[in-house]
Amino acid sequence: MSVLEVDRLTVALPMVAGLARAVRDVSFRLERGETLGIVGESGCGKSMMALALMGLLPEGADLRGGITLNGCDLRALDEKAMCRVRGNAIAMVFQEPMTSLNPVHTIGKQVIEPLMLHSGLGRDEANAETLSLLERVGLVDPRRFYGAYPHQLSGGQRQRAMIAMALSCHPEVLIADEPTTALDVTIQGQILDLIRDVVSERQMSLILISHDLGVIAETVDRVFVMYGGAVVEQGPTPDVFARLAHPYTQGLFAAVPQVGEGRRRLRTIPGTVPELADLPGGCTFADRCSLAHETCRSQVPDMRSVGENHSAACLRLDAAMASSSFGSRR
Amino acid sequence: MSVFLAKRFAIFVATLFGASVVIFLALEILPGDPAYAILGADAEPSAYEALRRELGLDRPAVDRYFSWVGGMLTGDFGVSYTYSVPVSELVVERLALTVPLAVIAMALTVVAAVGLGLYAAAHHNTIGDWGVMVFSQFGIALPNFWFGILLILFFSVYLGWFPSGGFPGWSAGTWPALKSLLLPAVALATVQAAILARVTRSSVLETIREDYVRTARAKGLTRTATLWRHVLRNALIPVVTIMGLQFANLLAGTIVIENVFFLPGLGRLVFQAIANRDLVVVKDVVLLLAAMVVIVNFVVDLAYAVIDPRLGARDA
Amino acid sequence: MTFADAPVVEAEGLTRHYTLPRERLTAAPQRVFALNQVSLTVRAGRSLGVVGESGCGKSTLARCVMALEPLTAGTLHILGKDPHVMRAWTLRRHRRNFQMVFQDPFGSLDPRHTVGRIVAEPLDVAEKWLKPDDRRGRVREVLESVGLKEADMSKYPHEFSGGQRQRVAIARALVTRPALIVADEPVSALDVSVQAQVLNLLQDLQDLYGVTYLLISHDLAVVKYVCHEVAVMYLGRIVEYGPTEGIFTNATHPYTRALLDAVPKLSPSRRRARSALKGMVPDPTETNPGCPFADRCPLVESQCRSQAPELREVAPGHVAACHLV
Amino acid sequence: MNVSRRPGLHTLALRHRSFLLGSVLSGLVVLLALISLVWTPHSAYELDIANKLKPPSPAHWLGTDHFGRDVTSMIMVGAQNSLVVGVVAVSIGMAVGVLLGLWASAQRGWAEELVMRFSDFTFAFPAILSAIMITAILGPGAVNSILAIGIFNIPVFARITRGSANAIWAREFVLAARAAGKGRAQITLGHVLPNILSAIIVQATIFFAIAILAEAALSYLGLGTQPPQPSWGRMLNEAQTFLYLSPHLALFPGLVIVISVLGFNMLGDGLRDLLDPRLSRTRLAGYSSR
Repeated sequence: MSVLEVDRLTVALPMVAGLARAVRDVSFRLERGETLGIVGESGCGKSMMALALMGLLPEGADLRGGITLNGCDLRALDEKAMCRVRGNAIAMVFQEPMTSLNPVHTIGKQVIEPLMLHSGLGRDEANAETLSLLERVGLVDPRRFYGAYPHQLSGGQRQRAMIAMALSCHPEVLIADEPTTALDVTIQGQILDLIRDVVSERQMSLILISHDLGVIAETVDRVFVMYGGAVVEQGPTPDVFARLAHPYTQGLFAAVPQVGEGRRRLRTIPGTVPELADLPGGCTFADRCSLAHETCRSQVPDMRSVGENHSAACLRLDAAMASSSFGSRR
Repeated sequence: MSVFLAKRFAIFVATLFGASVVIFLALEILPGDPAYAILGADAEPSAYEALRRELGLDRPAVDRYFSWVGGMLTGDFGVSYTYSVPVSELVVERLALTVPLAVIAMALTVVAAVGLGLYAAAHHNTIGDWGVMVFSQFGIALPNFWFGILLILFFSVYLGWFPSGGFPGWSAGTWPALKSLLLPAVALATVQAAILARVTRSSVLETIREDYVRTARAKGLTRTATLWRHVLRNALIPVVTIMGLQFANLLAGTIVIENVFFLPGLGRLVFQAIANRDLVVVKDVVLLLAAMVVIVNFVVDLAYAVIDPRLGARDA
Repeated sequence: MTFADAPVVEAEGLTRHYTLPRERLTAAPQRVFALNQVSLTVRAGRSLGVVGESGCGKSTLARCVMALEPLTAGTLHILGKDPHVMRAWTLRRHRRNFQMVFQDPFGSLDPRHTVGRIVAEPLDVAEKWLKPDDRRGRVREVLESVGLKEADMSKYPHEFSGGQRQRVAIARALVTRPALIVADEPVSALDVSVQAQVLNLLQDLQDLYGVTYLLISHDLAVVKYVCHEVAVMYLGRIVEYGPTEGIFTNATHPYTRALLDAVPKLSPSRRRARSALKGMVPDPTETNPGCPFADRCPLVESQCRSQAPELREVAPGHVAACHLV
Repeated sequence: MNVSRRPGLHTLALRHRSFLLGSVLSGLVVLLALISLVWTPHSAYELDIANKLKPPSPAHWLGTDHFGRDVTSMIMVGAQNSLVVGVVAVSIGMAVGVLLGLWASAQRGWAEELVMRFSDFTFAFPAILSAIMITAILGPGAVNSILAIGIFNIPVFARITRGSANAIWAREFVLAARAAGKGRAQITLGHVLPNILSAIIVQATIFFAIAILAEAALSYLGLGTQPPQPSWGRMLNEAQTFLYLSPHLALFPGLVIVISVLGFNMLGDGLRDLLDPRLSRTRLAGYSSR
């Protein structure tokens, strides 16, 4: 049985400009030990999806669809029961380690909190466990970090503390929302390695959310590409990067400046990311797509298979695949 | 941290010094001189000279300033011109009323405001929240002296539960004394609590939006637990600032309220002194009130150091 | 614009210290070496990229070159004149020759001004005498060259997306026809698909007007697309400096190599062995005698801790500060 | 954003309850004062001892006081007094305070320290305390109470201005203006002031309400407006003597104070919401996806 099953998840948020359809009809299954990456640009709905899984959507949000964790329907749980799941069976690491830690509490106090809440350990055991967690995430000399306040730590150290907090109750699913975006490149590598190591060590499932194709490519087994609140392409990471199917994925890939090449022009996607409150009808990417036909503007594309477990939501998949000049670039 | 405290202490001392200089200049130099002010324009020159000597006005101003401040520091406040008793005696007697009044009012303010503010924030966008906001809108618009009059009208004139004014003194027993302070304290506290409740509510609502609150919820803390453990302390930081400012308003308010309820406190004293042109008393009491305000603000700074561990780093 | 190959920027030993407020009464105040003996030259029509992690001093360098911040030591010449020794009003006139593009397209445009007024701002100082019509013409011309329309002049910044706002910021920098544009992280706040549009625009403008760039970025790949030369900074110093090709194909300094290695590649390869750097960037407050990178360097030797390496030539025009090359 | 369809300011204003109610209430008070300039039901000054302490009646809508003066007329004329004190005191506070705040923020360093210490220092003297000092020297009076309230307002405005101005000085568009060659004064006028103006306007309405309260308190204490000029605070003082006989005297002046202060406060709150640029943001605060 899958650890996490998400069935036609849809999130709508009321905004000044109208109803924002932040997540539309997203379905997937996550197996034990599997790592899933969700990639997309700002405003594609990827963070809202993470918050929906945690049951932490902002007030007024409308959530539809099913979320099943280990056979347990999370949508049916009341708030109190959901609190026992959060931080326990499903845990999350956030983007901004600067602001995601409470400035007036010590690191130790914040890491021990989920343990005291869920594990049933006594104060002393929880303390010992906290110290070993801090050590595990690479905060050498854990006693010093236990008593330190967040402002005394560097960005990387804070993110390590966040990871310790998320790991404390041995969650089955770890959600990491842009865990390295706020960090320097050389620190980013350390944090990604740490996440990867603890995930495989503890046989957890991972959902990694990032805007960075490179981070996704290097970290996860399976990748979802989101655009305008919907998944436009999904498949095993090697397959997706070997055969980019959706025109958006192709464009995104081409637009990323890469280290290995000389000074040249980048391929660009014209236009800008659409507002979730004002999505075009039909294919949401049609306005920016060079292959778009009339039908693309009126008809919502379904997911079509392009390979084993690899599919894309595009009405002009054949043309897209044929015109693709990427994929085998390296 | 130590730098922060040292800096605040230096400011505290400097403010006190500045306040004393301003009061001295305003009351001893500007009007000409106190003897002139006491006797008025058409006094006999000989009486004027005599009074000047009696008040020590023939000495240089700097001398007089330092002996005044030095005296205040050692408890010698000079002698009242109208009462012919040491001002310190008058002041101590009056402080026994004004300080308890201000403290009771402040306590009522804080309890009511933080309670209501938290309640409103926790029940954001509900009837309860709306009720608190309406109460606070009206409370802020309420002149405290008018509210005092209304309280007298209702609880003293109509119901007869409380005395309509006056103070029996602590010697008459704690309960009768407290009883006559209760309505004035409520009159003072209502307005301040209305303001503070609003500040608390908006501060809590602001803090609830912080990322670390989301982190706390992601750990599995319930809304209420998050509120107590993660929101409250952070939200209190701006609330404490306002509390400090409010204490100043409360002290100023006691001057008014003591007049409403005919309470023999510092406020009444300073009024009678102005009416009697007793500038020695005015000078001492005004400095005392200003000093109390400054001391409270210094205490607020100390409270920061307790609440916010970032202080040392932020100030650096 | 100017005769080819003439240096637009010449910087010699730029140094900038800050004194931190004391943390304790007993301790001496600490000094931060945000910029330490930085020398560089950018020739007309070329672009120099400055890369490094947060706190390496690259933004301080940008602000010092723009004379928005004073230097502690060193000399700087822009078109042969040193803005740091000029009188205030001469400097204001000189500023038309060097303009700046900032990182945050949401913060660098005054929300209460129209785009027309924002773009014209540098003209208020540099060409006060301009007639309103000419001024409008100049703004229109420059807006068109960055891909915006004349009609956009009367709009406010909040009516534009991030990428369009950054175009407005670039138009503002271009309006005085400067020889040099200093761009501090011009694309790091933008989405990937929009980032490419802006990078291409920067290149086109260089081809069109021969403008010189000093481009500051934390992203090696970005720098590489736009720049002819690259300087890598660490803890306020330049550790490697040379032609783009040389730096990317033949990185010499261990820090540059680690930086290149750390960038995630677009190929799915689990368990890629990175030459992961240990530890984190230390505070630039400490001034030890050795190499600033010694604490994190995988190749560190004893002399690295006792003696600071000088920049030495490793290939024509390519220098690196490491004892081990 | 291209698509942020924010409704126009007037539409939002019409929808904003607090703003609407606030404008109606404060408009009412201003109207009262304006009408009283040309017409009052009776004279506010004429004594009519025969008709003293009358409860509300068709002849005297709100009754008469202990001298037989018409309370309605006194309240109307008293509105002039409150509004004038409010306008002058807030203007003094704003003119000096905003200038000081802008200067402190543009200069930083010692100038800022000076202004901040000055305002720290004046906070030790709440309006009532400084009014007591001023009356002790110069005697009671309307002008002196305006002065006391105005002086008390200076540091408040200086602080608010400096705080918001500092936030603007830290923004990148100011750095951009400096890079374009603009001087401190130009930046202060061109960028800082326009961006903090709404915050200052909001504070001005709120301090207007506070000034009305302070004036009432001073008049109540006998330090402010002197008889026979009617003022709300003084009317309450006189009413207190006759509390047992004619409680209505204590009711109406208090009510108008509450109404006018409520009006200006709500107007300020409404303005704050309407002028807040955050309102135009399309995304929900605290949740951005990158």
